[in-house]
Amino acid sequence: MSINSEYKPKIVAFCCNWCSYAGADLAGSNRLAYPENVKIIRVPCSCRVNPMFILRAFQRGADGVILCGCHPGDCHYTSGNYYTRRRMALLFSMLEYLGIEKERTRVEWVSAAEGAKFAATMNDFTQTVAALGENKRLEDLRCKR
Amino acid sequence: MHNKNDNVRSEIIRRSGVNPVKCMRCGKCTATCPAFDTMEYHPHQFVYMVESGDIEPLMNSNSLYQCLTCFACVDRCPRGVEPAKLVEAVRLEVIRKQGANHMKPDSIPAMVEEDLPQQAIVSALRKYHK
Amino acid sequence: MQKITRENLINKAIELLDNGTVSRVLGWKIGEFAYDVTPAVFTTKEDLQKDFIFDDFCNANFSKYLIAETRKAEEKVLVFLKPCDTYSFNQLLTEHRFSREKVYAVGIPCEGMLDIGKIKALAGEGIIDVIPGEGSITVKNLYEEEKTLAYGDVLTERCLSCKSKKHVVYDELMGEEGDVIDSNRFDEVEKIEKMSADERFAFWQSQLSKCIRCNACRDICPACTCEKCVFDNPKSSVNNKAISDSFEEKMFHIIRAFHVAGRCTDCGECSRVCPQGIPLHLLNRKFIKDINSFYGDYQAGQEEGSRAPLINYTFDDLEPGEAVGRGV
Amino acid sequence: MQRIGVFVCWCGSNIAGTVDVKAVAEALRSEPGVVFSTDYQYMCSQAGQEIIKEAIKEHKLTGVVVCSCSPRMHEATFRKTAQAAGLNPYMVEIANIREQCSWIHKDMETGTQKAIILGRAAVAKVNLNAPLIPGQTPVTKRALVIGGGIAGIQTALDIAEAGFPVDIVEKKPTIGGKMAQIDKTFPTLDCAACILTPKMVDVAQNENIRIFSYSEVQEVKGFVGNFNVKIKKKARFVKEDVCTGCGICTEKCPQKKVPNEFNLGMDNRRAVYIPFAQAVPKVATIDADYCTMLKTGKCGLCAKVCTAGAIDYTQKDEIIEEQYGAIVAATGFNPISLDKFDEYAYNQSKDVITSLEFERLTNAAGPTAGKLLRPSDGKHPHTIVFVQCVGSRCAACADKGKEYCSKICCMYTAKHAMLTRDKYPDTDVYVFYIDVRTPGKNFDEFYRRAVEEYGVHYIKGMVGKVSPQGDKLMVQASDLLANKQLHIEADLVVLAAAIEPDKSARSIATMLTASMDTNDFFTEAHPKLRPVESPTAGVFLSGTCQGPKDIPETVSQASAAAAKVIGLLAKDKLTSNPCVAHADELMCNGCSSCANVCPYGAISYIDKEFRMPNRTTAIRRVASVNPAVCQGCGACTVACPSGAMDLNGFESAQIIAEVDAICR
Repeated sequence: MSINSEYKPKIVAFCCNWCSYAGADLAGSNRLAYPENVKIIRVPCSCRVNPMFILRAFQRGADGVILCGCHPGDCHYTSGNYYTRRRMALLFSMLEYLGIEKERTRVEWVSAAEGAKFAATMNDFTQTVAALGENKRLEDLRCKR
Repeated sequence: MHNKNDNVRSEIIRRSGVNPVKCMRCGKCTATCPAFDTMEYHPHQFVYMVESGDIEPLMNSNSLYQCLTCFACVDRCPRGVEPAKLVEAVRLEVIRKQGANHMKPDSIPAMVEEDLPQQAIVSALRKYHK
Repeated sequence: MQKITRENLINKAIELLDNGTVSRVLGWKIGEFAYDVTPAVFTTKEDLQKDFIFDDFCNANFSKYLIAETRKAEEKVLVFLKPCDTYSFNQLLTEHRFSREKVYAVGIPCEGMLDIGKIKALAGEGIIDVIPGEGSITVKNLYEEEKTLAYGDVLTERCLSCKSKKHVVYDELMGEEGDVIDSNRFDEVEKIEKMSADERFAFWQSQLSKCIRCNACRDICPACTCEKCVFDNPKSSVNNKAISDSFEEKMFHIIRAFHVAGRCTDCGECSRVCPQGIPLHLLNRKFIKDINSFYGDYQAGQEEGSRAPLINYTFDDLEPGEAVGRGV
Repeated sequence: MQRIGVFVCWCGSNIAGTVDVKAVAEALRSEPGVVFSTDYQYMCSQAGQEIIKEAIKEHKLTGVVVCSCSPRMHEATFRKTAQAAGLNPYMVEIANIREQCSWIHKDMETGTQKAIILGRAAVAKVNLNAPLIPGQTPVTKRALVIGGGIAGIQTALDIAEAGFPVDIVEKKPTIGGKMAQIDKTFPTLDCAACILTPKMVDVAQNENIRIFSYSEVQEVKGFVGNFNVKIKKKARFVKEDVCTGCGICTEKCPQKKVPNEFNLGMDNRRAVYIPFAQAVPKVATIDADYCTMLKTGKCGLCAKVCTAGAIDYTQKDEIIEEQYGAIVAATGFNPISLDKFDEYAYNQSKDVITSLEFERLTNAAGPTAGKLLRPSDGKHPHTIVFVQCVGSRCAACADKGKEYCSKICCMYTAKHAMLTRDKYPDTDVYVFYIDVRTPGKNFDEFYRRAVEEYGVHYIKGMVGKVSPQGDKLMVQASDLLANKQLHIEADLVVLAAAIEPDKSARSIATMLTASMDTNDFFTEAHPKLRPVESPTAGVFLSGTCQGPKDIPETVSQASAAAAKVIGLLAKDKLTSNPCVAHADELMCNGCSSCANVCPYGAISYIDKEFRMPNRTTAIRRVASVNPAVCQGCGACTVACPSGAMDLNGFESAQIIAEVDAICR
């Protein structure tokens, strides 16, 4: 990337297969643009996302991590996102306690029908993270190129 | 229609803490009301009129002062709407309108009765005198 | 109240060994110096009389040792448990880590244990003996000097914020039962929460960067009882023996705290054993504080079989977005 | 090391328009493990699939990455392609470069760069893929239906018709359920007994159906295709196979003061009883709470009069263990308790009754032999007030009512009102309603007939208070359209009480590991597309246990559940999705965290012997995932602190590899 180009944060988005990944597909089908910085990783359910994956992403230079799942009550597996909600509430609170900007992490519930919400969420999240600048506090120095 | 008197409407909703949209129009409040016969507007109408912002007629109606605040409507409402609190909020709206004066010190001597506690008169004056 | 002494415990152990209730005794063994007490397994009357000790340095929580010890033989193991140890004991029972039938648990009272680090800081090196007194201790050193220190100044950090003097489980209790204490143990966490993000980051960066990845915290922790830790498992992709970068130790400690979140009984062993003096318990305690405020008070180990908050939920739990930025 | 082939699809101009597909193919060629990389206009076409097949054979590929549209679109297609070429289908990964790249980006450079990164992540994942083989489990070809109401009866009959054995477990002494208590059915007004009892007889005579009446499910173990169920047959102190149902004991029993639950306590029965004339099985039952013989050891009259010698005072509860392939919950409903609705005076006056009590009062086999008489004085009521939504749609009274609409009350009240006016034209009938809800075939017509032809007074409003005064009931109500408050002197008030799931449903759901909503209705696997299945595989839902329903709806759902059961039992073996969790025994702590979060109850624990240092061994508790039950959500993998639990197809290492590839 050239030096002149504007700063583009790296964003990792974990999406559950049944709601949010389908919501992302719908955003695509409707040609609703969101920044290319967002890269989606498909997981069966938001509850598959281990806090370790999120920390790993930060360690390897991600500037923001967002986790999308079915709305509470709509989980394909009935209860997965309820566990996600608790796990992420505690993890995010801990990251904040360690002095990491709370805007770098987010959980958003996006249904398969909410293509527009998916795109809007990604736009907003990217902007928020871009405003924070590079993630210096959680990066693994080895991986700098 | 819902825009009519919007400021007053939202002020009354805020003051009463009642959400009139929760009303499913069953009429159990009106069925329960012991002061029904003396009222021009009945509890369910109160709720609907506040919801639709049609508050002016309520403020001008004597019904406001016929409500006994017995809270039967609040107790019975299946949706937790609490009509009596709306009535009270509209009453306060009337009171807070400048110049409105429902009780004058001069009229008190005529009210004094043996059965009526003095405290009731004092608190009524506090509330209804501007 | 009659004070429970070393002799009381030895007699109890011998009685249980003699009548065949137990075949092994988990107890504290006297060390070279008064303060270096180590955990040990005793099997004979003679060993007990010679080496068993019960004093103000009997910090070690034996709960975790039971996992390995109960696997070794069919007969029961005798274990002495201080009030805080009983919470760990219960939590391990909840997680089916050992069989209750294979343990004979004797609850013993605890008035707080001493921190040799603090004593050395106040009395200097070369300590050869520490003699307990009323509300104070007398320290003797190589140079035949004596120094008297107040108890409150030399108690371990965890005992200063002791949460309970009540045993939640035992087969037999020696001495009198105490109460659960309102200990203000979250004050320190709150202090950090009130700092600015930069200050918090600086605080933790300075603390965690001291970590040498000796794994003492993990090895002592009665909740960290995994047969194999993820950080030792090459298949986990996060295994690492040494610290290789500025984030590695944060990753380790966040994940470690997360893995014990809802299971940590706040026994404070992690901070006690840390050779670098990192206040690791403040990570665990942050999780406990959050759990209490998000999902209602929960004390791990208080009740056997209770469902830990992270393997539970309600339909109207707060959203992760609401969990952050509270009162900071 | 894998040998990976990368196939970049143009999707016509859909992808190629904003992604330089050749550059993507070129860039991915240098990724670790990639030995072949190409692009083609339509990879999903016959020709495209041939390219993949040939490449697999020619380059001895062990993994395939297709950069194309969403995996939700063509993952299955490309897996089949790989399988046709001899590759394990689970060695295929898709990089979604259409929906998540070309379609949302306008700039060629941006699109190409992102497509390369997405491809890289897919390659990183395939490098760690392992062949997966779907598991197979046998199916026990027998079904269990819990509950013997119309729902259970219909489900059992349909399954039995298809040739599979079915057992019905009913906690009451007879099957029939609530429908047996109903007099007439809307909107056709045929008598409930006339259409129900023949079905009950069908059940009794069907060789494929066994009825365990007066029995309860005690324990359920196992999983889809292989449930192991313990059924407790409660002692009825009458030998079922000997009793002829002659009823002589029920006439001779001296204990006459037992409230008759079939008539909702409006009359009495004996301590030994047959609930109603058409009961199935037609066998007497001794009520141990009231029988003098069982309580004091003195009496024994029924045994003396029984010519068949069926009475057995020493009978004990019996546990029956049976294997099933599928289980249907048909646990039904009950009207809610009206104890807390003081305003309707239900507990103060005998003449304030529920609609179900009204059914018994008008039923020819009921306490009044079908004559509509007041329970208090046996007089004919001249003014009857029906109140709708008693406890239904009650959002503010969670402690006494239900927030949902009970769905059936509007129609049965119209029926009651109409029938009353038909039989007793001298009666004034008032119905107070909030809304009249009649969505159903011939339903609205029925309601309108009640108003237009039978002269029922439908009043939009609610009853606020019922107060007994003398032998009258003063009803104070609102008439919202007239803006009036009404005061009616009524003789009888009928309350349309909300309905709720049977109390036993909660414990049955727990045994089945089936989920429930906050109202204790069973949750369906999908509210629209899988309405008769529970999320727990092999458990199906029939009737009101899933939500309020009338009879036609219940019967349709019952048959639908039966169709699903038949579909399952028709299979000899079940093939399961191989993307399921698995535990590494060496690392497992046996702590139960995983089992606690598993929504399907797929995880159990076994004690296993492990070798320890110094040539000793130790028994350790370890988790074992049943691949036939696991649906692959992965909740357990995060609950597991040691990382012993992992998920096929979405292994932690694979996801971390994707993260690393994206952040590279």
